[in-house]
Amino acid sequence: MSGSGKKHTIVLAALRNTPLILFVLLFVCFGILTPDFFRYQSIENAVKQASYIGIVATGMAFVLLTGGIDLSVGSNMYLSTVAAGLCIQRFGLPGWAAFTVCIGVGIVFAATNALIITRLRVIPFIATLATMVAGRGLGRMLLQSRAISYPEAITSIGSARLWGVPYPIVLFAAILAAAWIMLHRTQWGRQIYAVGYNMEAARKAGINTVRISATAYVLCGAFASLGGFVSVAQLGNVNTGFGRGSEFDAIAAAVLGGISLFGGIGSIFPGVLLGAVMIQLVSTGLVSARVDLYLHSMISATIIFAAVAIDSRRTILLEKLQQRRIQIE
Amino acid sequence: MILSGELIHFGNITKEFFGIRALAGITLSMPSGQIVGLVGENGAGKSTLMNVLGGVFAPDAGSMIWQGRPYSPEGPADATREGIAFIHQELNLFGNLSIADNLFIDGFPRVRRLGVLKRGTANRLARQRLEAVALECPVNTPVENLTPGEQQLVEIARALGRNARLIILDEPTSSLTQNERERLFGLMNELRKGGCTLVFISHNLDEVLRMSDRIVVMRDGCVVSTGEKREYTVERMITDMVGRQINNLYPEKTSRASEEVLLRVEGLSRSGTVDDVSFVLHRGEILGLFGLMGSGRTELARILFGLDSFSAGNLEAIGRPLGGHKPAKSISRGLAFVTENRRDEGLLMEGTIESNVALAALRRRAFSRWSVWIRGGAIRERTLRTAGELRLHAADLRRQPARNLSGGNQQKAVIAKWLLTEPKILILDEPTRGIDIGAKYEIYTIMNNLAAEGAGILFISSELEELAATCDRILVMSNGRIHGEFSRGAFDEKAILEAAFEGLRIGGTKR
Amino acid sequence: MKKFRSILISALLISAIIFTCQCTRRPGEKQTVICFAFQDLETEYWVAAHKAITETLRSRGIMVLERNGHQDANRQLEQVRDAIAQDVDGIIIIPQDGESALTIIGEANRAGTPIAVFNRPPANRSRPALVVVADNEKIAEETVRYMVLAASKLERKMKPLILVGDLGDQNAIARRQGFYNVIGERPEIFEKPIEVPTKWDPATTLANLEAAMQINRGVDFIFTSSDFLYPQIRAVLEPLGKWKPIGDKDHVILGGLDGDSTAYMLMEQGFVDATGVQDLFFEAHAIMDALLKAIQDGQKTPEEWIEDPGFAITQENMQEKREDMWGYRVMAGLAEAKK
Amino acid sequence: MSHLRKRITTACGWLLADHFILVLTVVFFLVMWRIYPSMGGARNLANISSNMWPLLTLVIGQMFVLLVGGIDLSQTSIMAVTSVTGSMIMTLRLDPARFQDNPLWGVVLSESGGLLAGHVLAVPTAVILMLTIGACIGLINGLAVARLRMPPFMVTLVTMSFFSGFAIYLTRSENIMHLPESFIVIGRGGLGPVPYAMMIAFLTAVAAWTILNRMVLGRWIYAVGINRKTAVVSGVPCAGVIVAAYVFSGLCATSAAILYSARLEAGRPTLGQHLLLDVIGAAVIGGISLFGGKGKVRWAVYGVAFFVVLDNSLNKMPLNFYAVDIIKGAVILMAAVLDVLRNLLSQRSPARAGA
Repeated sequence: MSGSGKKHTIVLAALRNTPLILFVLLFVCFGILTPDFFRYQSIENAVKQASYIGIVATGMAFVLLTGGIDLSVGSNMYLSTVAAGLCIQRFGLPGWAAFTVCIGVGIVFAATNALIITRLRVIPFIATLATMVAGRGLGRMLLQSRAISYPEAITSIGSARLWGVPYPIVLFAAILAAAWIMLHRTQWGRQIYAVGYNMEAARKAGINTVRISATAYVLCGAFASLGGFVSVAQLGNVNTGFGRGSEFDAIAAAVLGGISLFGGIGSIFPGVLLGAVMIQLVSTGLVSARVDLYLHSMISATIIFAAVAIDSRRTILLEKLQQRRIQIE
Repeated sequence: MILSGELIHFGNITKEFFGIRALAGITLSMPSGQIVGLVGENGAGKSTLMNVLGGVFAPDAGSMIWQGRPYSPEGPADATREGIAFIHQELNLFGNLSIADNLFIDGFPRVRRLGVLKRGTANRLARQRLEAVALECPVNTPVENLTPGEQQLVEIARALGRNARLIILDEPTSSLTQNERERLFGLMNELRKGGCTLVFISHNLDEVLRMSDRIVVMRDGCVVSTGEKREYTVERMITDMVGRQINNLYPEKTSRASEEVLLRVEGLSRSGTVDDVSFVLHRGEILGLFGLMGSGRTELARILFGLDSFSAGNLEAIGRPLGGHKPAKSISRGLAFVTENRRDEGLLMEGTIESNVALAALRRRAFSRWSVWIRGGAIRERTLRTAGELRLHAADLRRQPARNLSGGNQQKAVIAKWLLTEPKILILDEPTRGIDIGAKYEIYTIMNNLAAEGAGILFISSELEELAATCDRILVMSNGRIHGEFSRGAFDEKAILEAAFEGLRIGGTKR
Repeated sequence: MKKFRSILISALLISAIIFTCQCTRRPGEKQTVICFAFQDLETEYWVAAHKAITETLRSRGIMVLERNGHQDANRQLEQVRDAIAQDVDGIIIIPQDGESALTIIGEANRAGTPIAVFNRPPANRSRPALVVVADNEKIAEETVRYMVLAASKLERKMKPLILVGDLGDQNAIARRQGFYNVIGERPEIFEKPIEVPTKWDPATTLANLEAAMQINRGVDFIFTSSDFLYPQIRAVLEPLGKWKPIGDKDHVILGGLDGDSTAYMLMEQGFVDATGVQDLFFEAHAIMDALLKAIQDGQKTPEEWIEDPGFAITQENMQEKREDMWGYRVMAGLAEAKK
Repeated sequence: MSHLRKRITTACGWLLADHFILVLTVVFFLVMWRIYPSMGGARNLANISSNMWPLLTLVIGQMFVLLVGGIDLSQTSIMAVTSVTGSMIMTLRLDPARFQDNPLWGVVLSESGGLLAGHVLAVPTAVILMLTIGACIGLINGLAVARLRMPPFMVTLVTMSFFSGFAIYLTRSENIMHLPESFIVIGRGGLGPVPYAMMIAFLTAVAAWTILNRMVLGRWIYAVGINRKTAVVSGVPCAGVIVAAYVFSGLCATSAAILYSARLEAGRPTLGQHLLLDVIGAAVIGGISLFGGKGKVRWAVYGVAFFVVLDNSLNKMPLNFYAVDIIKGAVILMAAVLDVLRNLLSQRSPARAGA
């Protein structure tokens, strides 16, 4: 019995941290394709570009852990950055004031999500699909076919550095740390995992499941608007397509990082960090390897498919192992 | 400070579900520092009353007095705050979290201002609580790796942690091994000495008699009788519960095993669960398979039916070999499998009763042309007939969802599902678990009739009394191996139990 | 009782919504109605075009039904068909691409509603419509030819890079083709061009351009398929110390297409060498006048192809050409049309 | 008096149970007709009908996947790939300037059009090829969900981005024109008053209804959707059923592609990119549950009717473009809230519990 036991523990350990193994695999094969891929500069670039998706994916992870989903992060990013841009243009607000407006609008948008999902009891997929469409329309109404570009003060943050490390990475690291502490070191975080694992048991255990899910959605919205602000700080302007498709990137990053769509399983660090950087790595790696433009989306889709396939093999194996030990119904 | 008077008093509590009166005016009081045995058939209202007490439901009428003060909880959180802990049959634990997290999930020791939890103090308190329930496990093991017994102790530890004055145990022993039961009973006695009141709900009447100080018997939503332990015996409890004299719990055994072999199993094994199992099932025979939790009975059944594969040995059903097969093939060869858990693997709760009953037999020529086009009429007629035979009471078979049926009727629906496949070999895994005495009697009768008509029945159970009364032969299984075979007339309860424990003592390894 | 009340609430909810639509009824009877179905407002060019067309039409007392096709040809076809069913007097479309333009023109011809196509020509001339078109390939060639001229002065091997637009958009493909035609003529100066996908999305542009620049340090010749990406080019070149005005040894020869206000500002500051300009206001006014004339004359299927030559505005001809550049006029807040 | 009230509540019960969305659509259409007379015009009704049939086939296909508890985001990319491959076979003329650097130039595509350009069997073979490709992509989705046990949301999300990229790669983002007249007539023509599109949609609906109500596969689909474990124990070939659902969804997506391509008279690599919202929105408004096990063909028809009438009326109003998005989001939300209300009511009265 112990012989096969050892074999299983190795396989289990390997499957437990698939995100890390995949990350290393990708990193090596892209490195071989383009020799100077390994320089510190290109790694720093990959993480910098992945930071805005990473921040949004961290917010998305909260919602996925409670077993829900949030398709409206893209529109949230768009609406909050447009609102902040308008405040700068019209009222000449300084940088940090625009930042607070951006986060404020993000939280209000997310609060409507939370209200619809917890109070009106509409299922998350549909509620956030509706707010995605409505939010994008609202943003366009504010925009009124005016171009929004951010002033120097903010765009300089995008490329500025703090102790030699670009601002976006610093912010991303701070967000990851905050999220990790909230999830592992606060009661609210433990209750997020509990609600995600079994909502009914959580309710019976006396957890205020409504408040927990609501705060998860609000945080997801706040992080989405923060991610939006970081992205605009790098880009310099907001056009009508800003944020479209970010919801799928964020979900892909979280799932690549090992967070299960069914709730209760997965970690922020190193999970979401690896997931976000992996997605960015694939697209920039393909460009630097001068691969034909038309093949890019097909290759990145295949890599994500492989990652998710490995992850689901892991759940099947865990299930089989679990089955043998516990015999109750 | 233990209040010598009443701990909890129910005044005329009534509760109605979908027009059925679950609680019809209950007036009852429980003193502190005692174990109260609460017994009654399924649907008698035991769980509903406890759910009202535990704040899961609000009563339609009536009032409760807790420690002298009026008490009406909105939700489970209020009940917990008042010191009432409810330990459900399906435990309320979070597999993905550690033991310490589960213990403090709704009340972590925290740094006042920041709300950040003090991990150190949490682990220390958790260790203390585990010692109180004599569970030696590292505090950060995820709960999904614990055995059911250990999980139950964690649940009790959590209740104690909130200095619970009243602990409700709903069917606590149904999934425990024998020594885990002894450990639980010891803990219950200690809690009682410490002044706690325990409500012990169980179908195992011997255990209730052994442990409780007072007994409360409920039937059809009201309290039929209550009193000290010494006024009660198992027979009286049954009479009160069922309300009519059951001279015998088990119907007269009519069928006799013939020589013809229906199922032959030789050297069947699968790593880690079943090891070199061999037996034979004859036509018309009811073969009992006794074993405690964790002995591999359910795994054996799943392998026979094709749900799991097996690494060695061979299988023969009605003369033809069977191997590497899927449930669909087993059904076509005449096997049927009533699973242990009817809610998860037995029924489509949201589906209608008729769609449930017809589900397994759709491919048969009687119910579909070339197993593609459904014969609606034939299905409707046969479902009506079988439901009548099994005395399955339902308002409207065609539109009523299965979730609206009582426990006993749900089990009959599952059996009806398998009867439609005209099975020759029936595997029944704990068919009478969690249903009332009346429904049990009817299920034993059905088994007898099927055996009489020439089917072979493999009856898996952890209640020896039930097997002794209905089976021709009993195989005893433990630790994945068959340790003994006893035929009718030579049933010696002590020897069977010893065989059941043998695997555990020698094996000793806790898988 | 609770059930009955909730049914009442939902009934009220529906009637409230229907009532709000009530107040958007059509005002006076005899007012010409034109449906303006555009593809999306992805870049500053389209935003300016949308503004020019809607405001001038409304200033002439014409009711405009705006329809955003969200880059979906099928949705645009449905919108135009619904407009035709509403007996609009005329249709102006900015089609998703040449092929769907042809189908939509077919619909308008069958219904006898005059139709005008702005900026993206139908695939062929088989169906009658008013069309104003700029030849993206020719304008791109003209711009890149000037850039090549500037490059040949440096007498060294150039490492060109092109920011390619969304692969599903014909204009982007035409501009890419124009770029390759000119670069192909001078293989002795130019190494193999590096292609960077943008999908018309600034975030993708930034990420991919930064990666490409990391790998190919010596890139000194960049053509962008649209001027709205200049902020991203600056965000990448500045940290590498390559964001230098013309004349500086590290100057990267920059060129693009569209001719929006950012392009003009950067040309003034000497960062951008040349940019191809589609004369937006000329195109907008030409198409509107043609359509209104066709409506007055009651023509059912007018046919006219108006050619917008467009031009490349370069460092040399900047002074005299800037009046024609719509980006400059928007920035300087001048009256939209020259005349 | 109580007799009257009782009759009203039962009427509401009946209304709210199954036909609510149909009633809502009819009421909405009548009100709109009063405001905008052109709504009821023959041409507008033709528009509504021509928009409805392709969307209906898509929603019916999506319903099969929703019934087994999954979701199919890749329907739009199946439409793109099949529309492109079908056109490549059928097209009569190709402009070499745009197609030389196409990977299939000389192999499948040439100066004189596609492989079977002008051949009498060109259209039928092309349609068959399209259906097979649609079925194959459905098969890939089904096997990944059933065999590899991957979450349906991720599987179809990835196949969506893969195959839409593939469609653009095949054509180097060029649309394929000059389709034979016999193909284009499918989108516009009809037998007398009944347009071909309506016939195709009607056939799909009848096929779906027969499978779900008259065939063993239908019972199995409901079983897998409601509780997969019980289905496995009851001998239901769950993997096979799930794969069948995804293959059926692929076939429906292909028939929608045929209708849309015929209507647009071209094979488009970016066909139906933004249709996903309409398909999911219509399915939910119809009352099809996203958790599996609950859905009827009738509900799909009502959901699509509501959505198409809504779109059509929004196109009538002189709203500025952003208002349309806001209203559409609000209406989807309102429909979802009413759906929650409807479930609450049907839960409360046990007799009315749906299948």
